[in-house]
Amino acid sequence: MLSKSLGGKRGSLVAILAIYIGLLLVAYLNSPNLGNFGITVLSGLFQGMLLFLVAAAMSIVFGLMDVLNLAQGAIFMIGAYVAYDAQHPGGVIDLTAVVPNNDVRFIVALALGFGAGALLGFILERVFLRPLYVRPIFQLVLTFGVSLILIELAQIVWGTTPNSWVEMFGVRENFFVLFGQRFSTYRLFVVGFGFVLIIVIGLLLKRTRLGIIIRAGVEDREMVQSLGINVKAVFTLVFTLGCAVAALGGAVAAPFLGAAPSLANTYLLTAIAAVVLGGMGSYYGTAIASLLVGLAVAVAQDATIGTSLGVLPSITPLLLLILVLLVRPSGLFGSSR
Amino acid sequence: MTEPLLEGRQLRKAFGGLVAVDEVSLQIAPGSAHSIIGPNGAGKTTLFNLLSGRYRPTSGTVWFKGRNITKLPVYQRAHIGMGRSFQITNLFPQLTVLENVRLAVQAKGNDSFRLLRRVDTFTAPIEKALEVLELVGLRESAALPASVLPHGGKRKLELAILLAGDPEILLLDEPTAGMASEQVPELMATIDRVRRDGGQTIVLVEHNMNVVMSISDRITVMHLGRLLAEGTPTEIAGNTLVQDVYLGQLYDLSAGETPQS
Amino acid sequence: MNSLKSFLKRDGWMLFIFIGLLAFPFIVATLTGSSPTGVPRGDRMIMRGESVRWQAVLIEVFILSLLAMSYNLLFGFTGVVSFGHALFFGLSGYIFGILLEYTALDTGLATGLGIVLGIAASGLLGLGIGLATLRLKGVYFAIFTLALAEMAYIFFSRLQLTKAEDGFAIGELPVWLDPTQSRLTFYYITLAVFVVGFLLLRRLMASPTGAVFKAIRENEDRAQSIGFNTLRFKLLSLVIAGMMAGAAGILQVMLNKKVGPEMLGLTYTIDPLLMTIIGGTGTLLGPVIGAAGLHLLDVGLRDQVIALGGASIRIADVWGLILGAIFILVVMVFPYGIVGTYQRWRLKRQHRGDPASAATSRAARRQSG
Amino acid sequence: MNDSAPVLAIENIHTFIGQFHILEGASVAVQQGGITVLLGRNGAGKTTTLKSVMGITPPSQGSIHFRGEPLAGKPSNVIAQMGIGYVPEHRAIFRELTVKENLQIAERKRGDLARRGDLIFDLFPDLKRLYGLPGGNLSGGQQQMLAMARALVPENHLLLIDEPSEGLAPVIIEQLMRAITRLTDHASVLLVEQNFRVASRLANDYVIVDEGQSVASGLIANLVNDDALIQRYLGVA
Repeated sequence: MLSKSLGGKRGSLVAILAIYIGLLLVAYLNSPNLGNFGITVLSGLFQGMLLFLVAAAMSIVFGLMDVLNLAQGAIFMIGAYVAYDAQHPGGVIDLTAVVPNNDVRFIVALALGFGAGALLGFILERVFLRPLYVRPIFQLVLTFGVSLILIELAQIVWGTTPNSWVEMFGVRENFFVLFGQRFSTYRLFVVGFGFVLIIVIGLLLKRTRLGIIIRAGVEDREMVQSLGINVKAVFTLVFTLGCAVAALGGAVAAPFLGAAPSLANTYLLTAIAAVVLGGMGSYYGTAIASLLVGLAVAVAQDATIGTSLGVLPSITPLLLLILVLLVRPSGLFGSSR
Repeated sequence: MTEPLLEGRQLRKAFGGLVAVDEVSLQIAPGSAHSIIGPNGAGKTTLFNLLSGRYRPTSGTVWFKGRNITKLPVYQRAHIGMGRSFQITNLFPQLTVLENVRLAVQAKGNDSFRLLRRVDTFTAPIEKALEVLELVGLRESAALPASVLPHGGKRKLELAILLAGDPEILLLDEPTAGMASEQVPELMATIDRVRRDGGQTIVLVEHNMNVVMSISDRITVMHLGRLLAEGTPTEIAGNTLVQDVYLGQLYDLSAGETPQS
Repeated sequence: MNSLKSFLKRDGWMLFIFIGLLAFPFIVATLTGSSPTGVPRGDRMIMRGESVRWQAVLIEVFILSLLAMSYNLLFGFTGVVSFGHALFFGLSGYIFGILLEYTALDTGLATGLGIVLGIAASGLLGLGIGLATLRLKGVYFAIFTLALAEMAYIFFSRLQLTKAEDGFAIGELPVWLDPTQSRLTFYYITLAVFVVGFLLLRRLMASPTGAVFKAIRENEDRAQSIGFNTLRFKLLSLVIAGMMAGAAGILQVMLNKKVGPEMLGLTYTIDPLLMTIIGGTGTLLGPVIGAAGLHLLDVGLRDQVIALGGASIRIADVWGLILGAIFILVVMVFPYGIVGTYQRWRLKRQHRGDPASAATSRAARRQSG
Repeated sequence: MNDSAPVLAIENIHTFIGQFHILEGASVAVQQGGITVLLGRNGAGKTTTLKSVMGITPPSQGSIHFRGEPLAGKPSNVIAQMGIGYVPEHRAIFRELTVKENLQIAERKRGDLARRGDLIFDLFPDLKRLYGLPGGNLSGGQQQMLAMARALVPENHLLLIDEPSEGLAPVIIEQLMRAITRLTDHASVLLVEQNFRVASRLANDYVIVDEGQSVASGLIANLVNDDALIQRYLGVA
């Protein structure tokens, strides 16, 4: 069933399972105890989930519209800034006075991040991308330019120095103890939230009319249009939702990563790595690849702590990307069409 | 029959589960004009692409002048004397008409890695290109970008690019496709003239029956991925089986048809 | 005699500009009453005064032009989109810098060796990338190069040996070459490299090889079917572009007397892309005009302050924003860039009045669409 | 001939695809409840005629009226919404979608599929059995049935069907022909068919398209006996 929804690429599935097991094995052997191992895995899943939020929409949008949205990382960054800003006294959209309850305010901040992403996505598609559907290379260049502008804007509005999360909302500071190690409740929450989202989006694609239209559109847009469906409107909707989810990812990540201009390019490249690994346009492929990249980074972080190889974790996704492209030019689950 | 110039042996091509060409063998005699016809979906374009090297056959072999060329890359086929045209006009649109043809001349020679000599000091390829343009009647348009030629002109340029490579065999994929009807005779006259002057062998996929009947020495008829009949234009015109296919006889299963999935 | 006349008619204006650039340091010196060689202090020269200041600006224009031209060879002439051009630029810069600072070689020898090795390494890198990946289709190739450049960036920003993020300074260059000592000489050297690079590229694009590059950009399938092994030509294009960008990187290191990971950063990929698109992709002069225009604009506006309502905005702070806006404007409104749009306009004017002109412009529109 | 206004009236259209001048003056009419077949050789412009109606390759000259309304300038989704179903050449079903999803996507109003389910399964009983399978797993004939069924999900007044018999075995063709005949209770049909025998059994009216122009039209019953016309435009010689 899973192999079918991945385009029947059984070999790739086996390969990816082997990589997963290998990674877990390395993590296990590297851990002094079970608790440490657990922390590495949780950290990997956490990072993988954040990645998924950026990569999933990128993959779907590419499959449906043939647009690789290079502004997706910048939108993630904007989401982080908006959520951060709403939580802090003296911010541009300071909500501390309006919503005094920390937890409620956090939820509102997430919603604001989501909304900001949606708005940006809507404008980007309607105003900028729509005239360029006939010139694909220029779309790539354009979203790249938009990414630049968003990064610059963020620096103008919020300054160039990275903001780390000063005042955590309640959950972040909670820990629970397992195998003698303290686990962050917030990370667990994000991982859970991510799994729910993977399933929700999956169901959306599988069950809803919009999902059917998206999957059909990936195959044959002209025919979808001939059935009476306004494909342009679907493009706008999908692109808007995609940007909204990426911004939500940024908002969710903010308590851990803070808000900084560098988030944009870091997450763009890592997400591209996940998208390509998963095979562009393959939703579950992207989900699996995102978690894989996250796990690989966490294992690399754990393995290189205190060594001179500190650079390894940050280049792990790129290494994976390059290796996969060399071996399989269209990704692990991509169609060779 | 003399040794065939181009030959397909038991060619078969499947796309996924769909068999587009099924065990077709075909011999093209040197100096002949050989047309491949058949109703839509008969597999004639696929057969053509197998012969020209665009597709690799699922099984079977392609032979040119007694040499097995099944696995020869496309760019090398040009060097051994095969030239193909495309159904959809396929030019270098921003380059001039002359440049389009000159490149094809150059491709045959050894000048392509002369990085620092100006192109216009290589006079021989330019003269050759102009000669070919004269032949197809495009000499006056030599300096225009290819993209501004009218459609008929583009098809002629397509032909000129082919001829510039000095091919022994011309594989023409629907040369009249999309042309306004009144331009067709002119192009066909050009093809015919070229062939008589240069003595090239021609393989033609075409749906315009007037063209096929007037230009061909031999005709191969495809139907449902298989070879249905082969013969001279007169034989084919009188062949009842072919008539039936073109007019759509409903066969019953016993008539040798296989259901296709 | 006759050929001289036709040369002057065709290229006279370029010669004119070249002479202008040769005289430039002295013209500025005369106009501002400053010295073209700087101010002597003891046995050293101090680079102070309008003339040397503007020499530095033009030196950067030459370097950026070289970089943009090499990008244009790939993107504009051969149709290969790379998002990792900074790789060539930065790698040769690092090789050059490391030879000067981390080896015990004599300064002159290290400089010469650095130039040769840096450029050779860029060429080899191009060859390697090409062999490994030119079979990748458009977007994938772009991503591959982006990932490679970013990896190099991260690697060098963490490498303690080369002072990680800060980069390292070049202590000593041969005095005659050192822009902090002999800026005028260095000005002429970069001008020479730039002019030679431009002429070589022009020659290349007028050669049979250049014709094949353009053919690949226009229609790679067809180029194959008329008999070109397009992979070999794409490799060649990548190697030449890599070497040119490598040369630009070395000049940049000489100018700033510093090597740092920023040379491998996205900026040096985006800038040449931007300059090429603004100037006109696939035109010889486009990248030069784009590079000169953007850099001069940057220099001219950097210190300006605009009062907007109550707030005052320093242009330098919003420079990236302005660049981005130009970027988007050009992509959406002038996809052919300055030179490309001009050429189209001239073509249209030439055809005005003859009946084919309508068809020409229609065809051109359709091409663009 | 039917006296009432035709469901579809194509008048003298010219259509370009890029610089290809495909249609050079084609006129076709489809009567209420009738089947009109477009005949002609490969490349004559039959498929382009259907695509011109659908707005996929809009004509640059001439007019197309559907139930009295002009279609000029409308995008294909709006044209479809007006009540035209399109069954393109090579089926164009969605291979990754199940049969059920292929039908669901064609719904224009909620419950269309439920309303038309009986009719569809009555015409194409096979589909019931294949309901959960991906379209790509179906045989050519089954895919053709699915493509036609898909056009039946919403209430269409006109169906454009392109070469339904292409590449199919005779038994399957027979089944399809029976289905098409019964379709006319629900919609008028404009059919492209190269198989003359199939065409002559199905259609009421014919239009012969040759080199982008409609060169002859009338009742199919008259054409069957007109050997000269058949030879001239449809035969091999």
